[in-house]
Amino acid sequence: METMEMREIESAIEGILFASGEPVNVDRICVALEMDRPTVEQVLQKLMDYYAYERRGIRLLHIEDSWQLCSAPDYADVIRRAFEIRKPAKLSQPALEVLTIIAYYQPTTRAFVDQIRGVDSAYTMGLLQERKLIEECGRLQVPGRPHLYRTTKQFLRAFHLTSLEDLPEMPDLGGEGQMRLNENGEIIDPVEETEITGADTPETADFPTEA
Amino acid sequence: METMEMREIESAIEGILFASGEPVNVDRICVALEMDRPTVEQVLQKLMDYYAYERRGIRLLHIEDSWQLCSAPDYADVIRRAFEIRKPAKLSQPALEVLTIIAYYQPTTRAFVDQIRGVDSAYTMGLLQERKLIEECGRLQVPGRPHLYRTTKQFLRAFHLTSLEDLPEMPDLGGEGQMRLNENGEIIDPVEETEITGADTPETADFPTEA
Amino acid sequence: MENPVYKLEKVVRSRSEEMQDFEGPLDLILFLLGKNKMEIQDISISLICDQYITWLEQRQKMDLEVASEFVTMASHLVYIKTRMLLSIEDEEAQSEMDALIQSLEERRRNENYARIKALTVKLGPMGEFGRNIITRNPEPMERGKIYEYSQEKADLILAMAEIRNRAERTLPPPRTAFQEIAQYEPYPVESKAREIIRQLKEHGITRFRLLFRGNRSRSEVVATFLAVLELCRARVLHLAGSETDCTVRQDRELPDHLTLL
Repeated sequence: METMEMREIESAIEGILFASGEPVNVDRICVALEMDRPTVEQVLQKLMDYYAYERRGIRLLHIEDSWQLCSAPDYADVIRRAFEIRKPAKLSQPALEVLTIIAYYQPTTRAFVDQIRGVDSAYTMGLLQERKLIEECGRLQVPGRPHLYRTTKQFLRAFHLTSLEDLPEMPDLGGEGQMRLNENGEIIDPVEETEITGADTPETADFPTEA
Repeated sequence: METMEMREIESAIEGILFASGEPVNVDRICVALEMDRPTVEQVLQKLMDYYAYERRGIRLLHIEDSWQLCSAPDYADVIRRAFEIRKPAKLSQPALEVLTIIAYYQPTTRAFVDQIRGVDSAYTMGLLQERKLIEECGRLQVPGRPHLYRTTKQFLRAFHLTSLEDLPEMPDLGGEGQMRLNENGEIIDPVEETEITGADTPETADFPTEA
Repeated sequence: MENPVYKLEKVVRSRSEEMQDFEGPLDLILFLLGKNKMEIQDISISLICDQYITWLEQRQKMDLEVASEFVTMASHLVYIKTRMLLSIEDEEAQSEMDALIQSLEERRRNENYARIKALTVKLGPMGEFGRNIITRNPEPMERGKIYEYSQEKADLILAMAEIRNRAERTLPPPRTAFQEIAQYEPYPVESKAREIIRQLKEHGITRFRLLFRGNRSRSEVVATFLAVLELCRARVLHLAGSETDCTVRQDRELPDHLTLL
């Protein structure tokens, strides 16, 4: 009986997710099923694993507090062929750079992005906003009150992240002159690090120039 | 090996059906998969049976030459409930005031609410009724037979109360000084507030904006 | 006194000129600035020198080349700072300092940019996921008819407080609001009463009107009038005659404690 009920719950949740199309907040599912959040989240996780493990044509995404069904990337080509749609354009290197800076330093300003990149990023930021990968989120309380930017839920979905915490770790360039922040935003004392890691010369980052 | 391929085809078709919100013509699927129609239809039929037999949250409908995924009717109630709910909202100040008066003096009339608030509360009370936070509960046996109102279970839930006894104690309200209606619908034990009946400006009833 | 000459070119080294451990003094300064959470503008030479020595001791190896580079740089910084302190107009020192700050900031920025570029190499492929998934539109359905409210219990009390506040604003102000104003006696009634008694003792019966002669303020007139009333009430004074011609005489002695209204 227990498993039977569990499967029913799973199917009901599948129905809700399918009907919505859009991301569904977990609380909404809890209220509809009159169930507590841990249980609902457990079922969602189970459903997610099922789609992936059975290699079904749909997948379940977990984005912050929301869950959303999407088509399985494995069948992207076939699906596109069926509807004669093109693969969305790949992000250019400048777009990727701007997006990375905003992802890691958000909320942040265009001036900050410009400063790190050494070039004007206005156009690229406009494009990223159009693609709904970044969005404005208030203004900085300094003269001129510049806009602040952050990444969106669409960004998390596009990069298959559940939250910003899933972003890859900031690489350690091995340089001893480098300052690093811990999770409290404090600078990590690099002295201890140098003793462990030894004195490697920082690699000169040579990356392909922008296309 | 045959079954493996079969499952892949099934998943690919599932992906195609999912990605399209509308009915998909079987020919479209044939073209995308480069497969003949009988085979594709066989897979579609198998998929349809699977959803129904396993009582999943989605169903496959077959309409002439087209096939369409939809949410399972078995879970229609739950699904509807999930989307009828709006995000937790906050009540406006007028709504809170009316609700407070009704909560503490229930059952009571609109005239009483108007009198205490000093403004016309008809619109706000209408909305509170619509949102199921208050409800009618009979009529007062006086000329005009005005409706009596009380709070609902939804009200208790909105304020995280288990019963009306849980209402927070109102300063200067307990016992003697409390306003009540006599059988004529007039206020007895009038405290100072009741002396002002200067209902001047009818409030502009702005109802809460959604979070 | 001969001015020592240091060229900035010697201090600001590019990355290609590799040194042991640090790629030149700028890396070292950046490291020490980071350690001290300092801004480049606020370089404290002594603090940095101390930490530099400590650092060298920790490494247990003296690299004379690095050490001398550092000393050169540090002394040059001291020199620039001294010149700037002695004369604000020293444009040369200012521009040298600016150049140093700029190169330090550039170094720091380059490091950040290199890190970002390294991250794009990781993030780029991750973005492939988004290019290969398709989400669907919602099924047609009615939405948003049920409102889920979430309120605090205290909201009820606050709402009632607001109703009461509003009610109070429209009421005539309570008596208590006037207490301060009404009870304020610039001219105490009691002292006026004693004054009237004294006056009667000295001059005998007088006219009521005459009691007000010499009263200088409205408050004194009021005090006089109230004093007469109070004294009548206490049967100390007796008023006789008509409205226009009223006489005042003392009937009894002033009691020890005259209670006023």
